[in-house]
Amino acid sequence: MEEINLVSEGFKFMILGMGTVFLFLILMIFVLNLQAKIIQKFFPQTNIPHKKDDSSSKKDLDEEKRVVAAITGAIMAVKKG
Amino acid sequence: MEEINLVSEGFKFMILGMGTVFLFLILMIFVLNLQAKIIQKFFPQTNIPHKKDDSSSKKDLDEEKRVVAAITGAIMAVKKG
Amino acid sequence: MEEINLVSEGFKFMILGMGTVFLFLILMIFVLNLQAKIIQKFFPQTNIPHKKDDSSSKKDLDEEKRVVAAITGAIMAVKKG
Amino acid sequence: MKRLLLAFFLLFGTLQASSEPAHDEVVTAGKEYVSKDMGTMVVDFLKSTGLYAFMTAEDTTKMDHGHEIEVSEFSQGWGRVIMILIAFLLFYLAIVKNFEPLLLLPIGFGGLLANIPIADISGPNGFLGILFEAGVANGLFPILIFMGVGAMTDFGPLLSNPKVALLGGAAQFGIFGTLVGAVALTQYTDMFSFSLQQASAIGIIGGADGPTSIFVATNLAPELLGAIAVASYSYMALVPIIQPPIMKGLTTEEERKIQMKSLRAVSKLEKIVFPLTVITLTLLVLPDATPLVGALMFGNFLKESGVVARLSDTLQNALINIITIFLGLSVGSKLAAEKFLVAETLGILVLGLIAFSIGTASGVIMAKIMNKFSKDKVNPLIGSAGVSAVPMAARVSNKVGMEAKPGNMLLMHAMGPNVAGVIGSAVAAGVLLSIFK
Amino acid sequence: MKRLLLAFFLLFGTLQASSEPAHDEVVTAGKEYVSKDMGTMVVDFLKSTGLYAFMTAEDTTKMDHGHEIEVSEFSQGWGRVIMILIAFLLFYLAIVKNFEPLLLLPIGFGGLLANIPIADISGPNGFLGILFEAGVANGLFPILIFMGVGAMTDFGPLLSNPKVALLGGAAQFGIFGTLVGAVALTQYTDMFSFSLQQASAIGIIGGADGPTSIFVATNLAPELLGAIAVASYSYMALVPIIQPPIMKGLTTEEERKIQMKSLRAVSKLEKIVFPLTVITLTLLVLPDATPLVGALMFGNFLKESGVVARLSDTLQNALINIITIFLGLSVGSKLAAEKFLVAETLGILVLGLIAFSIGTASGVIMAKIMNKFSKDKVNPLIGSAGVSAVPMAARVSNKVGMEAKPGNMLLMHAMGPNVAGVIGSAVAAGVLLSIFK
Amino acid sequence: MKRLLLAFFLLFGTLQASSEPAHDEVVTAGKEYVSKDMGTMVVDFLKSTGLYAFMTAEDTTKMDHGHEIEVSEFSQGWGRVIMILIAFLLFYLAIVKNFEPLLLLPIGFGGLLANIPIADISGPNGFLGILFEAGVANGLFPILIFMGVGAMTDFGPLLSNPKVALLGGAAQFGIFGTLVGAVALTQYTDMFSFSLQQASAIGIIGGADGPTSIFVATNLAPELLGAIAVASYSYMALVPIIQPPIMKGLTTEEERKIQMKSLRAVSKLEKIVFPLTVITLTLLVLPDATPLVGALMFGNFLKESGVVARLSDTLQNALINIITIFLGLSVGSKLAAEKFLVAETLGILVLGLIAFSIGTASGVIMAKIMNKFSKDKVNPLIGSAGVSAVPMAARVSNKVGMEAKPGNMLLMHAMGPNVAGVIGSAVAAGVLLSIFK
Ligand code: NA
Ligand code: NA
Ligand code: NA
Repeated sequence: MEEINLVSEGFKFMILGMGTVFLFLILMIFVLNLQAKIIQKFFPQTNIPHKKDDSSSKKDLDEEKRVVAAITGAIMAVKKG
Repeated sequence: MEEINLVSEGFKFMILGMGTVFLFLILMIFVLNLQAKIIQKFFPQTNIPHKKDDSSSKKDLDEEKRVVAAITGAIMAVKKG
Repeated sequence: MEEINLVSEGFKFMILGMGTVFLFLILMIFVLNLQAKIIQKFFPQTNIPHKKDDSSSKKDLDEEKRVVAAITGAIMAVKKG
Repeated sequence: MKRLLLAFFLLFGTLQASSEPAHDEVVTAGKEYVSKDMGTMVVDFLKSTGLYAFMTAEDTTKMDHGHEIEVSEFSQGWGRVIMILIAFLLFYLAIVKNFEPLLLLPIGFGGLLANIPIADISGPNGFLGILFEAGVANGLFPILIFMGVGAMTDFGPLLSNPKVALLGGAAQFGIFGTLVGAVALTQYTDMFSFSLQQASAIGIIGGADGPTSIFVATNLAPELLGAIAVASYSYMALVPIIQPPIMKGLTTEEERKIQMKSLRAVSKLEKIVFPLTVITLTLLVLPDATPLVGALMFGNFLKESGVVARLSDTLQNALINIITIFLGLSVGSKLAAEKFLVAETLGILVLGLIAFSIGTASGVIMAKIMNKFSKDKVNPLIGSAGVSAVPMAARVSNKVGMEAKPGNMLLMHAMGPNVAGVIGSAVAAGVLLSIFK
Repeated sequence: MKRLLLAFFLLFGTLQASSEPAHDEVVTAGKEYVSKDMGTMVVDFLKSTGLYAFMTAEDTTKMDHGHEIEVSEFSQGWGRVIMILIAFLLFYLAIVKNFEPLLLLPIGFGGLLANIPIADISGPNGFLGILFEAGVANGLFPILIFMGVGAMTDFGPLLSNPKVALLGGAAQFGIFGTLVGAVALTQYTDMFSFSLQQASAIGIIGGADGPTSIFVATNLAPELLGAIAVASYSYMALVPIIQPPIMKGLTTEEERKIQMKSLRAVSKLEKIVFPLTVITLTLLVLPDATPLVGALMFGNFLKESGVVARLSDTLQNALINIITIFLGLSVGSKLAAEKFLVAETLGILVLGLIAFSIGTASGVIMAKIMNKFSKDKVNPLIGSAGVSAVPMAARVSNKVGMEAKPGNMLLMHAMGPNVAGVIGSAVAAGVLLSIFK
Repeated sequence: MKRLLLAFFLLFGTLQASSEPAHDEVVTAGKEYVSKDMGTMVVDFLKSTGLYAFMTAEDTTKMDHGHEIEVSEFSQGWGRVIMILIAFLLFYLAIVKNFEPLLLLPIGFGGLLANIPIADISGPNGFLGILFEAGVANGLFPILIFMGVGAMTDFGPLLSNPKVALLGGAAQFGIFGTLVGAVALTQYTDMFSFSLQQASAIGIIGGADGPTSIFVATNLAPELLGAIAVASYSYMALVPIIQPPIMKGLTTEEERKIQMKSLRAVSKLEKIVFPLTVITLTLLVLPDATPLVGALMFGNFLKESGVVARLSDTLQNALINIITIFLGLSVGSKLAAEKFLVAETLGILVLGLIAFSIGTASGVIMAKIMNKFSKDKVNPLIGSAGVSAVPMAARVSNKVGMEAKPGNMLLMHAMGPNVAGVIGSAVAAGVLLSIFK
């Protein structure tokens, strides 16, 4: 490594690196904008019918939340009634 | 592998394989029927006293369920009363 | 191992081992007592402000407990009222 | 904060003198760095883009486990593009059509990553390669999955009516029929050239058990692992489409309406003893099946014992999920273009479909044969569940049965052959592994 | 669906031409297949059954880590049968008697699988062997278990009344008493021949800590690992039966009725600092104990810090459960007949029982000695908890105390020596590891 | 119970005769034991204490990966003491100041254990060393963490307003500015001597992504891993202190009050497609970044697909927690005195701070530049979030914005550059890895 000018190497890395980062992100911005337009045009309000998998723990929690919600509702009803 | 008749080998595998599968399952059927008879005769309605282990998360959930059940019961009582 | 008197070796291990165990625990007792005094003197009733991390599952459970507690309270109120 | 940093700096300031300059001896890893002018650097960088790699693909050779293998231009260029599109297709099927997403998403993503040029993520130093070596090459991951499957399976319906195990046995004809088909293709056509080991691994697709397929393929035909795994999981997902026409074609309206007598209650003790009974039989009859059957029964035993709920819970959740991710990604890493885009894959896909169809048909026919000899009639629609594909095949039996006679719930009856099919496939796998040992 | 499949087929149809037949170069793994006639095939298959293997067991030799070792007919035949029955016995104890099921079920199942002939599941390519190498041979699994134990342990009772740590110290006499007993048996009888390393590993059973026992046995006497682990967990489970007679025999009715003054509240800060204090002492006094003590204190520190609940939670659940399964199965794999059904095992079981008894007695006697010198009287019944076996031994202290004086809750008082016993055993283990290093 | 034990004893009693004394052949592991008199034994034991080791530290050499390296007296004695105190400091910062406790606690504890004399816990047979080899040396753990991060990240704000990705790009100036700074220090001063690889690894601290830093450091400058990881996580924790002055210094009161127009709703499909878009761009432009970006996008894809909630859940909890513990401990094991207490560490800490500052400033300035060319004004305060440090930097943007104009919620706007910063850093990492490949 004796004859390398480290600082000028460092600047080369900077140019290459920042160039790539910006190139990448600008490309990404362009594609994301395009993608958004396509999706909004051809798949407006897409609601892909993805059935939830049977993650039991999740389900239990969700069920419990529903139960809790139901109870809260019930109490409200009781209170008002 | 030059001189092997692959298809006849395949059929040998089929005979051996299906033979074993059926032998195994028939044995299993026999043993399971026997086992059912023995258990029903000597250990009718067995309720092995297995104490649940202290899986904390499980317990928490179970406890919560009990709480929720208790609340539901309470509401019912309130409503009726 | 021919010439070693195993039993006398065993007793040496016992002396060294129990000596170390007691030395360690006595040191520990001493340090713990000292530590207790220092902490009680300089950090009485310390409540280090440790913000809980965002362990979602934990939080969910906790929140649910609070909800359940709230509901129970509500029912009590309804019942009494 | 400032004071802290100050203290830090002071500390190191004083170190300056005392500490020997450790860096002198440090030889940094990597290769030696050679300076280049900016132009060369940019050009070199452009040459390291994926786009360039795609465009300049050419025939070459690479080292694979010490062998030099040829890698065609096609498999470096368009081949990769096609494979990435196939990965996207798997995503579509998994998400929109809900085809076994738990495995097809990781497998598909593994395939996507494996086909990225230059990065060599499925190579020995890439993370897919590392995961593969850690758990697929040695058969560990499928075994761990089987433990989780065991902990999730209720063998009650089988215990309640053991004779339906025969249906789970008959369905294994799919495995051996396909095996014969594969070697027949080799012997009588020039299109394919499968060895007996390869034919066996392909046949196991008919067993409709992912972990069993992967375990056998890893042992007998690792070069076909990607195609076999994809075929296996895809067809399992296709069960609701593949099976009904066959089931209807082989049964009369009358037969489909058969109402089976309700299942007897099974005691807790029977369920606890069951895994021990099965493992004992397996060790007596076919020790070579004991890794698979043993893992399945271990999981089931932990579950049914009722005293280690926290372990059973972990097998069914944290562990099986982690391993599913690792297994899926690793298996997907074998979807590299040079291995997947070969004529054999087409053969495997066709043969896999045949395997499923034969298995389905055999199960149904077996049920009809049993009805000739028994007074307790079996609805032949539950025979198709013998291929396993738990619990989808059982649900299909139920659905087709309900079409014939609304209200005739066959689900629990079909679960018997369904879980017996898992055992049957593991036994068949054991026979094949034993033959080639 | 049809269109999809069609597209697939077309795609591969066109590939047909372009892709070189990759299979030509593929050399399938396994050995070369030799064709046999159906009769030979069936006979060979019958010879590969477990039943045949049991019936034709004979004296032979096998390679074990490069050494050729003799394997007797007995250990290939009836030995395996006995071991499988012992596995079933462990299941019975775990499920019906509730003896440490979290470990005895996996250990028992590992033992069952390890004794299956032909399959060699505990061999280098079997999944038990792979798990063993991955985490037991290098000591990793016991360390990870200890992290979980640390995260589950509340050292508050010890902090509240540190002097009871002496009881946890005295109970370690069980370890060294047994060590002496083991070498005495070697020197004065012809029945056993334990080396000092083996005697030390056996003694650690008296520490009543599974992970510590396994860690030490792996280091000092791997050949005894199976027997030591089984003895260790079995006796821990037997604590409620072994300890009470000894406790009652060594104490007067008066002593058992001693009511201890209530424990002071311990501040959060004391609990946070505690693991750091212990690890600091350990590194100053006995660095060789720092892997075990460090892992324990790491888990405890994560718990008490209060800022990483999700990590502490994972240590206590997902991680410890996964490792418990892996550790149990791996340790069980050392229950092969040729290693377990030897006279030493009998010795280990007897010595383990003695170790527990000496430990219990020493704890109780130490409490009586402390009462001679201190005005704050200690109920000697909490001395027995010093053997650790957390939290069972503390519960036994409480129960025996309640019998003598209903309403005299000793549980929290007994937790002090109980958790000190864990540290004490780890220190004792460190001394022994240090001696043989 | 008694009967059981009796049966056991009888069983083994009968074995006595039949079983060959297996122990004769057993050669116990460890070294041969040499008897010593009690005095020698105690002295030897005292020599094995940590206290003795501290007091008798001297210059010596040890083997490290086949090289003999010098280890100074200082790094064996006071160096260890200082490192242990630094570990305690990290605990203080993590617990009391709440600095990234999820990583600083395990890292600190790893550092504590690694500096214990004699035990060599971070050596090849210690558990830290084993964990390090299992997952850090090969880059696996950071990749798995990234999968979890992906599954926890919502890229919605970025999809809603993609142009803010430029802010996440500009912030990467911190990386390259620091890189230049590090080599400038080498070239123009005698204090430091960083190679280009080391300078690159140090620069990545400015990326403010722990896993990326660790991944790059492992590849380019493993000898600096400890210092880089500590600097990386410490400064991430310091974001709320480092950033505000810079943000305020570079913006006018007017600019800080800019209200951005509300984000449009993003459809589910856009979120599902996003990870595939990003991975596709990465493979076309910069394959060397695909391991990092791929892992991140895999996690995100599993999450957004909505069909594998159980896998996404496991990535976000059990798996990431386990790996966080392992990674933290392993990385901490590189905090050995001889590696950390060198002048370079001071340089790394200073340069890391500079990296963060440059990144913050660049993000803010970029926002001001964008405002010159666009009518939809961007509040420059969200520019600082481009360094990533998700989600802390975004919260800082929000907080400083609220100070200028109460009610001006910038949080969601700042999440855009925040997550873009993660991608930007991974791309920068890919460029550096590509240069040295
Ligand atoms: Na099957
Ligand atoms: Na103990
Ligand atoms: Na970043």
